[in-house]
Amino acid sequence: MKKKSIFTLCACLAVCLALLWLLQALLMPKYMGSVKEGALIGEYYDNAGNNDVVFIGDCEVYENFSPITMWEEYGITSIIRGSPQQLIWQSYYLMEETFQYETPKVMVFNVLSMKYDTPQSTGDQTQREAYNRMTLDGMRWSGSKWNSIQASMTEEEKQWQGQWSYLFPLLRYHDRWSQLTGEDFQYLFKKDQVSDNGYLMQTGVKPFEDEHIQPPLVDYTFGENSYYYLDKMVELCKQHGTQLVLIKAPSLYPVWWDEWDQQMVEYAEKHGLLYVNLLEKQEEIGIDWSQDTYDAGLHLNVYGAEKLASYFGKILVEECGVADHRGDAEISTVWAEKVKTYYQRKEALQAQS
Amino acid sequence: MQITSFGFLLFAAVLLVAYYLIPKKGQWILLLAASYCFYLWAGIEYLGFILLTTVSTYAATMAMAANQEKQAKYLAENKQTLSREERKAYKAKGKRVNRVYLIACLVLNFGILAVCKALLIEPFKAAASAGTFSFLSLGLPLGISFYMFQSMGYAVDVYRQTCAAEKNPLKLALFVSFFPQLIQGPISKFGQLAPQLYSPKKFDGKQLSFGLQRMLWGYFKKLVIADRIAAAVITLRGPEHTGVSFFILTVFYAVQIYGDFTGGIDVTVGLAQALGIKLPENFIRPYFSKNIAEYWRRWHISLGEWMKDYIFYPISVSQPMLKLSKAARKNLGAFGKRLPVYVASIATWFVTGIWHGLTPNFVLWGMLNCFFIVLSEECSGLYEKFHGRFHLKEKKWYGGFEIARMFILMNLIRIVDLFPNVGDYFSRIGSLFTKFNFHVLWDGTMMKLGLTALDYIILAGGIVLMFTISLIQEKKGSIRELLWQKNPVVRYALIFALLVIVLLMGNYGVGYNASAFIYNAF
Amino acid sequence: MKRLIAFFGILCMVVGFAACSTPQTTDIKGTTPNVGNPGDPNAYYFNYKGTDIRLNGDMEVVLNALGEPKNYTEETSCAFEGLDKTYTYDSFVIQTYPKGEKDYVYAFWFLDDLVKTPEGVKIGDTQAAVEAAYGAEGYNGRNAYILKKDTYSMTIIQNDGAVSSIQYTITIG
Amino acid sequence: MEKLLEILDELHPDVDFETEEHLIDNKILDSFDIVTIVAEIDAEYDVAIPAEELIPENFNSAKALYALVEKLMDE
Repeated sequence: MKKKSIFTLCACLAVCLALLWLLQALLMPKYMGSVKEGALIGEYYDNAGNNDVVFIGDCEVYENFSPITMWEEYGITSIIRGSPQQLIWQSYYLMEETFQYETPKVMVFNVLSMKYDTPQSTGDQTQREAYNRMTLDGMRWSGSKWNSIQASMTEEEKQWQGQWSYLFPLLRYHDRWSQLTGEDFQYLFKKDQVSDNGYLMQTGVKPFEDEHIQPPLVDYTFGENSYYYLDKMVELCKQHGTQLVLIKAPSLYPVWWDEWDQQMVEYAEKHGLLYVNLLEKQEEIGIDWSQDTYDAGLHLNVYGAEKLASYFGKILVEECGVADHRGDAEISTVWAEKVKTYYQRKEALQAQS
Repeated sequence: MQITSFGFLLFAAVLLVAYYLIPKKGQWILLLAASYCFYLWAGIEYLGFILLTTVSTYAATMAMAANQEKQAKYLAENKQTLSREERKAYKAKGKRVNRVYLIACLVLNFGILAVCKALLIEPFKAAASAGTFSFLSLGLPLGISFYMFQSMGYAVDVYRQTCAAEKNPLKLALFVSFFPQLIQGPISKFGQLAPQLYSPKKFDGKQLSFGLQRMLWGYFKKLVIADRIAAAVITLRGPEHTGVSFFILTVFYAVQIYGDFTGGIDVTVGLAQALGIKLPENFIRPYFSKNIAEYWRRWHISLGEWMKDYIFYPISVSQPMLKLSKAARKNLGAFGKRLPVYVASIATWFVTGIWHGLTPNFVLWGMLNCFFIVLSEECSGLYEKFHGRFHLKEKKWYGGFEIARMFILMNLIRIVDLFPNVGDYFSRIGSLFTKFNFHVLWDGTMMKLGLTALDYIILAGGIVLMFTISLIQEKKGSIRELLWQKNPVVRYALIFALLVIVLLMGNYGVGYNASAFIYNAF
Repeated sequence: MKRLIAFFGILCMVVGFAACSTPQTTDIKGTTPNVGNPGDPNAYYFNYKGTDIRLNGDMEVVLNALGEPKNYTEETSCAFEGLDKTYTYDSFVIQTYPKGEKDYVYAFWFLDDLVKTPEGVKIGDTQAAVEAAYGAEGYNGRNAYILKKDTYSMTIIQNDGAVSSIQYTITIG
Repeated sequence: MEKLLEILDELHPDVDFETEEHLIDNKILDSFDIVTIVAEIDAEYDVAIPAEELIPENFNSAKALYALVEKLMDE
């Protein structure tokens, strides 16, 4: 009798846990429709391993560089680990996690996020929390993820002991039941790839017309916390024998102040790093701001991203000695598939716009 | 650490597992350690407060006990030689000494409490206005009102020799700090709680299950109902909401405070039950009360009992009161007989009022309650005649009418909590009789209070569920016992359903109120 | 009746005592949303040709009064709907944030000395002029005065002893 | 004992105090009644019942109450 009741209890418990898991999967946002950026981090794992170059950073990497083009032109195997408003500690922990999956020759980090020193310095907390979610929810479980959560939480999240809601996202998305759409059921078990090796393609064109301006700052010195994580990146890459390359993508906004640039130049010099301010290379890249941007100069569209990839690929080959893998049959087969998807996507998007 | 936090649940879960795994002799030690962990979690700066109460209570009770023992021994040894008068005088002398100990202890502790409350009026008000105001999480340090009252009750009991002094300081420390009830009570009596705390507990699946079920139900009331309706309560406190809107506020606040307070107590009592400890009930479906005295026997019972035992009775049977009674009876007739009772009532309600907060509105709240209790007592004769004349007591609808009348009256008294400025309260009450803006019910005002149509649906469903459960409890007794008779699969399914409701419809977590939030776009 | 009067007497005494011994309470503070309230009359502002330009003010009103700006740009943040808009006039720049159907002023800053703060400070003024208008409290000890009121802040930056920038913004958070 | 019953009857004429043994548990006597009884006993027997004796066990029946009074008179 006793045995039977314990068995019933365990069976019921198992069923309940399974149902809760299913509920959680259903309630989590799928990021398949209008806000595809949220799906980027999670897509890395299907394409991890064997990448010679890994880009890490915010929208200035995942909207601006096309890995497919670098493959086509130079045989470079590369992937982007980008997410919207990725902050520097998040970038660091993504980098740390990447080394669990592969050891690239080159790590490329976009330095715009140096401007944000704390989770509170990035503006609206609600928005901040949504960005945190997009960067963190997609990560698989690891010490890096946990540390990244601890470093990223806003005051409000801390107040709610938000770490538990990263562990069990149901606790975060519990109230989405009233907003579920067909998408949530459609992608319950299997999601589509929204990116091409981390690159989120845009095909629209919105020319740059007026200069974006921002008011001058009181203090241009990057924060201590930012430098702390940049130092850690340098250290981490050194440990793994990976070359760290710092870049500033050629996005015209947010403003990249000269004072900031100077600090990065000095930092790179001091640590023997390659730092490329691509804003200064616009002409060489050949960016046509009337054609190559989809949002008036903030980000490049696919035409700009291909140009930039073509330019930056050359730097990777010439200055970092990244190898050409087009002769490797196995790798070529994998990438041929990626190339195919890429052009299908491009066509489909072009047809839409 | 709030009882609704994930940390609290984790803490409770770890404790429960450890509690039944370790040797039973060590269980109370574990409880003590857990209680202090819990307390330290709230902030190490408050540790001094609870230690001071524990140490002073221990010192005073041990001193009194030693004195009592000495006395008893002396009396036993000299039984033959002492006359009755001598014995009486000796006892009285001993009592005087003990009284000094007791008063020193009381003054010290209540002094600290008073100072804390006075100092913390500002933050308390800020918390109240931010809506994070849980009826009894008044003032800091954590739970000070509760553990102080519990400890002082114990000290008085030792003085009165109604319970033996606890000789083990660690055991006393557990009694003072026992964590589930540290936050919001109930305030237990030593004789009732302490033996349970120290006794070894065998694992009992039924008790554990019942305890967890009760916690879940508590979370339902707190998270789904109280925390959801809170938004509207905050809005409705605004000066523009008068007349019918104010009446709605009183009803909403009744729902909020019921969910918040009884829900919190359910979590507390449930967790204690899971630990094999039976705490006293603090609420017995108070909104079903038919008169105010009954209401106060069913609402926040442990505080009422405390006030009765340690304020009301001592005052009303004290020598000056009895003298007053004799004098009053001569001059005032039958009323004179009751005069001491009324004086004691006023004192008791005054203390109850300031216990809730050192602002005039809480004093007013106490006095209003007192006034209506006395009024109904004075008019009880009239009522009985009236009832008898029309045979109202036998009519079913009349019971319903009495309950509704009581509900509305208590709502109007209780709402003074929300108006630190007493003038605001009276002007709102006044507006009930001058402003008949029933149109707020349908002109869209209700949708601007911070609740959506969906919120109203969930609230309505939740309230119906609470009401039904209460009705079943009132008529048929424990729901959990009824469920226990059922097929376990049915039972588990129902519990799981409640769990899912709490998880999905609970108002908790980040970004809950961010209507402009990105996820709304999916 | 006599009883009730007696009771009332005692009651009044107790309440009266309580009312004297407890401090007067102030009014309740409401919850503050992230960016303050659109149309907040207490927000920082400046006046240009008879038009008040105010943090959290309705941009439509400003546009109607001042006409089209010299420059106009839109800025999206990654992954978020809604645009921040920047309007550049000859002597100042206004930035807005969207809320509902409307745009509200989120920040503005001066470009030359043709506009003044309501307290009369303009670009090029000396430190003494700034301190005369705002006092020394907001001075960061190096190059700027930062004044705050609720969610609003005003920043005056100096370069070589003269005011080089005057900015007003809503502090989000 | 008779005087005591008189006192009680005056309070609640409808209750049979000679047989009822659960005056408190059945909520027949409330705290107001108890205090009134204490005052009456004080007037009648000149016995002051101290606060610590105001417990259900002493007030559940007239018998128990009388025993209490006798005990206190004895002291």
